[in-house]
Amino acid sequence: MVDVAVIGVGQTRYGMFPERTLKDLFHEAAINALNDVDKGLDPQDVEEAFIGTLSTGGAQLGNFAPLMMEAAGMIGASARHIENACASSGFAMRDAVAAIASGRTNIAVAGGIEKMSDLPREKNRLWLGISGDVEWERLAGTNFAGIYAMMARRHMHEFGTEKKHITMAAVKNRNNALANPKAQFRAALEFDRAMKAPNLASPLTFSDACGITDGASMVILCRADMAKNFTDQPVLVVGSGGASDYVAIHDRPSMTTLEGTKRAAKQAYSMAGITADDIDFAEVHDCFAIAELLAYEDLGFCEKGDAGKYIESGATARDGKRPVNNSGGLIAKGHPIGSTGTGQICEVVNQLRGRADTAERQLQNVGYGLTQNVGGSGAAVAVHVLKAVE
Amino acid sequence: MVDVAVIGVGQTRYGMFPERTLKDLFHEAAINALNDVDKGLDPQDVEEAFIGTLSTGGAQLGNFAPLMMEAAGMIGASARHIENACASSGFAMRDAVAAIASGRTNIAVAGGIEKMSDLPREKNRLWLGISGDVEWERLAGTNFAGIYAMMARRHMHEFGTEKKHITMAAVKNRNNALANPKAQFRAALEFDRAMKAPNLASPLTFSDACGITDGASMVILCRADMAKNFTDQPVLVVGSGGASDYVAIHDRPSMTTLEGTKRAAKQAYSMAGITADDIDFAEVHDCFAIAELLAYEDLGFCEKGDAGKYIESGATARDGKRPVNNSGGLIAKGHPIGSTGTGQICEVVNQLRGRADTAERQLQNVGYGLTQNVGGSGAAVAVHVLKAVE
Amino acid sequence: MTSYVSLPMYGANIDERMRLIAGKCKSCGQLAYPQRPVCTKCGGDQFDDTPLSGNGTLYTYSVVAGNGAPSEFDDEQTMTGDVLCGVVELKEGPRVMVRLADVDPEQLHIGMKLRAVIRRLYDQEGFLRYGTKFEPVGS
Amino acid sequence: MTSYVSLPMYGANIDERMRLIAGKCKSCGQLAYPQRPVCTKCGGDQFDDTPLSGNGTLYTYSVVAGNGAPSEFDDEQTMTGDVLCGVVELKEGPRVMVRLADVDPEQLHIGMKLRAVIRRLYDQEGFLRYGTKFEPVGS
Ligand SMILES: [Zn+2]
Ligand SMILES: [Zn+2]
Repeated sequence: MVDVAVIGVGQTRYGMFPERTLKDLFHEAAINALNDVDKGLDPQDVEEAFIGTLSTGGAQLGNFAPLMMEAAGMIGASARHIENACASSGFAMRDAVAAIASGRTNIAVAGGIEKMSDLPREKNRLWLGISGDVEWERLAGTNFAGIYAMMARRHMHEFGTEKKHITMAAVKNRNNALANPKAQFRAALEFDRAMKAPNLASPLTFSDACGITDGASMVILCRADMAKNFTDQPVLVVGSGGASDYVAIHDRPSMTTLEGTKRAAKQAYSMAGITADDIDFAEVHDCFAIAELLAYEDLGFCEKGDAGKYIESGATARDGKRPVNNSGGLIAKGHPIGSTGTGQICEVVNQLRGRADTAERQLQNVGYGLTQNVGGSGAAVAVHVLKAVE
Repeated sequence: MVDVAVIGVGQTRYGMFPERTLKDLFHEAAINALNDVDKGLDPQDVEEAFIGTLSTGGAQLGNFAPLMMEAAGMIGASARHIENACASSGFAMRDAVAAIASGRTNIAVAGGIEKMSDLPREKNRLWLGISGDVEWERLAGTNFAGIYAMMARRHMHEFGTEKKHITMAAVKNRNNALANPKAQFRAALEFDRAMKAPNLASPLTFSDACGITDGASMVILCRADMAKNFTDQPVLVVGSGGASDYVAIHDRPSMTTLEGTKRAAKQAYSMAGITADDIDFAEVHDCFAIAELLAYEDLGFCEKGDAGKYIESGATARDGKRPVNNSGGLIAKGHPIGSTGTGQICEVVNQLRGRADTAERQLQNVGYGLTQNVGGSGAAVAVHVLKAVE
Repeated sequence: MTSYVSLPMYGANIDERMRLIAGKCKSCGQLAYPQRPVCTKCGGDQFDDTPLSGNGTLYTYSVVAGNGAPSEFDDEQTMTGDVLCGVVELKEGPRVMVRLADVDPEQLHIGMKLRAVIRRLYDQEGFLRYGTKFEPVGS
Repeated sequence: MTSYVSLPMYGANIDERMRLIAGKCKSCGQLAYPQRPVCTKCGGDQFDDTPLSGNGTLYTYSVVAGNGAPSEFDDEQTMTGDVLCGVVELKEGPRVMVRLADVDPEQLHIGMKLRAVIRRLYDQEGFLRYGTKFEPVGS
């Protein structure tokens, strides 16, 4: 297997940009990624492209990837659109890695994009109402928040987790985003106020959820043995894992574990030759705050059922032993669905290269960084482990 | 690079099945593929899955692949949905090949599915009206047929191709389908009657076009060095190529060449160490009959501009020197969008193994078979070359 | 119409949903509800139709706040505000996500006894859609 | 609403479409119409707005038969039957796909001279959409 390195990353700011187009956003992400390749890269040298999107609103239903390639100035590349709900670009990353690892491709890009502000709120609910099994979950009248809420309720019931533990993750991430100029929500959130937020889908409140976001991101990868031609600071993709699970949570043996996360993490750790203990920091999929708690357990950062205590200990704060969602996470950095997975990679790569956009949020002495990107309520999960080259 | 082999293929019959569900169709394709693995395969041993669909109608917008994996009894596999318009499963095939070639995956599946009969005709036009650049082509009032019609008109203008040459491809394919029990349209079409068919989008008539189709297909792949554990008749994937192009035909330097086909074919031939002359038979993307003529030229089966003469010579008939669309092609076998690419692979694998469903259409002495799968009007093209193991 | 339950999809499994018809695996006896093409226990794909009793207990639940449910429930949410949903664990074993009916949100608790009733869901495309909801036993 | 031209998409580039504003690459002078973020000749991404004359010739065309056009054109097709579309090669070089107006289908031929006119396209979501069509010079 050919080793794979990241040589450049770029993303737009995340936010609501109703006046911008899909092409415009993707172009900006591409330019930022190309500019991040220190010694330069001709966009025409990109051979393969994997573009994640859910394509909210369906403006461009077919051939989405070739259209984005035009916007990126990479016409001709072997390009396809990857969909796995909110994990679309986590899988785009995984498949870009495989293309290079196979030896057939020298340079590939993984990208992601979503434009959610084009649609009126009502239509966004039509599109986003269900990310699980349409027939059963939608007819039950639940939305996406309700699904995670039911998982949260079980976690509280089975392990004594309290609402405050869930909200702690949201508050940590909102406050982390204050130092991230790319983040969508940059307003401090106090714990006491967050605990009093109105109900979204009980036990979750509006404070515990991500919003509606536009944004795009791109990761440029190449054979590790070519990386020094492009940058003195490549980052190695040492682990990649992917897994699926029952789409509907009612079919799963447990509602407090994402088996997809466990399986994907196991693959990624095994490929990297490490264990969870070796992970220094992580960007995990906190679409709802409970999801971050589940990630702690399923990634092996703490024991099953202990996520409440773990976040309460401060271990995952910016100054903790293993910072999680130092970027602000989906809750505060933003969750432009298709962009989230490669956006997480951007963050981890920047941290490993010492290129965080503000000194305040640059992590020190980090070796291994992890990303966890979840589709739907756990139907698909991609996990990656990255490491700076000494 | 690890060599890759096909060890089993399966597809549903193509047709209109309004009473069947997506899950039901995909399950049938999976069962047929699993049953085609001569020495058996536990579905739980499938590690990765690449599922092509345009997802007409949007019934299941997100996490399409994990849902299909449940229907196939392959829960847990690393599964994602690949979209590239009508080339969705051609790229699913390409990415399944890469996953195995990289060494990370031993057994993978590439599949495809479309359920087009769920929607009233009006909504199908909403979905299918445009496969190119939505903003410009759709506002111009053209449909998909109109785009290919404009390419046909230029081909006639530049090379003296006649309407009869276009219709010859349609007539050949319709009549080829008579012997294919899996085909959607199995009624003989006479050339004289076809020439008098009503206008669809001039110069194309209703005889020159594919219809609306439901169907699913699956290809099971594994490391070539493991293939004999599963079958005594594996088929090697010796070439794979993929490329994109300008989405809108007005942006392309030529409207009579699909640069994507040329680039993808070049990659596939180079990887296989062969030239176009070595291809014994092919399944090409004849969504409209003109597309088959373009494919002859762009794949190198004849010189640029000579496609009319080439089909008139009978070279691509079932009993010709290089049969093309012996299955009936998209025009007569059917074109369930997302299923078409892997459906073509099914056909080529069956022919190479001597397992055509009827003796009448079993080709003799065939070594190399090719598939060409086109997204939109050429924005994405996947080409594969397969070869039986002696 | 984007992601929604189309009439063909609504109609295809209406019997299974309204009458709670599970599939009983012919090979191993495992019950599948909702039904699925392949048995998750043994991989078999032949099933016998088996009606379930409609009795069960509440496994988990959520009160989805106003305007949160899919937009086809808008009319209802305008009238009632919240939508109550949960997962019921049926007496025979399978769990399924359902609408909860005729219950005060304050009254909801994991483990409470429920039973199936057929109720109106919503109007769409000119058709009134009915479905199975679950209500507390004794209510 | 599936694949369609949304109002934001319709509005975002309306100036470019109605007034035929091309982008002229600041690095190499290449004209891009329709505009695009990256110059296909040199890779530059800075452009100056340059209005085109609206004169050109017919490069290729098709008569799309009744009920073939996207469904937003249904009202028109009910009245007129066929929809005439083509690619115009503009005097300044770029080609673009357009609606053809005020022309007999029998009269269409590659190379015929055309000029831009603003015409009604269709109604959708309560808004009348206008766009640029091309008609024969002298008609
Ligand atoms: Zn069983
Ligand atoms: Zn230029």
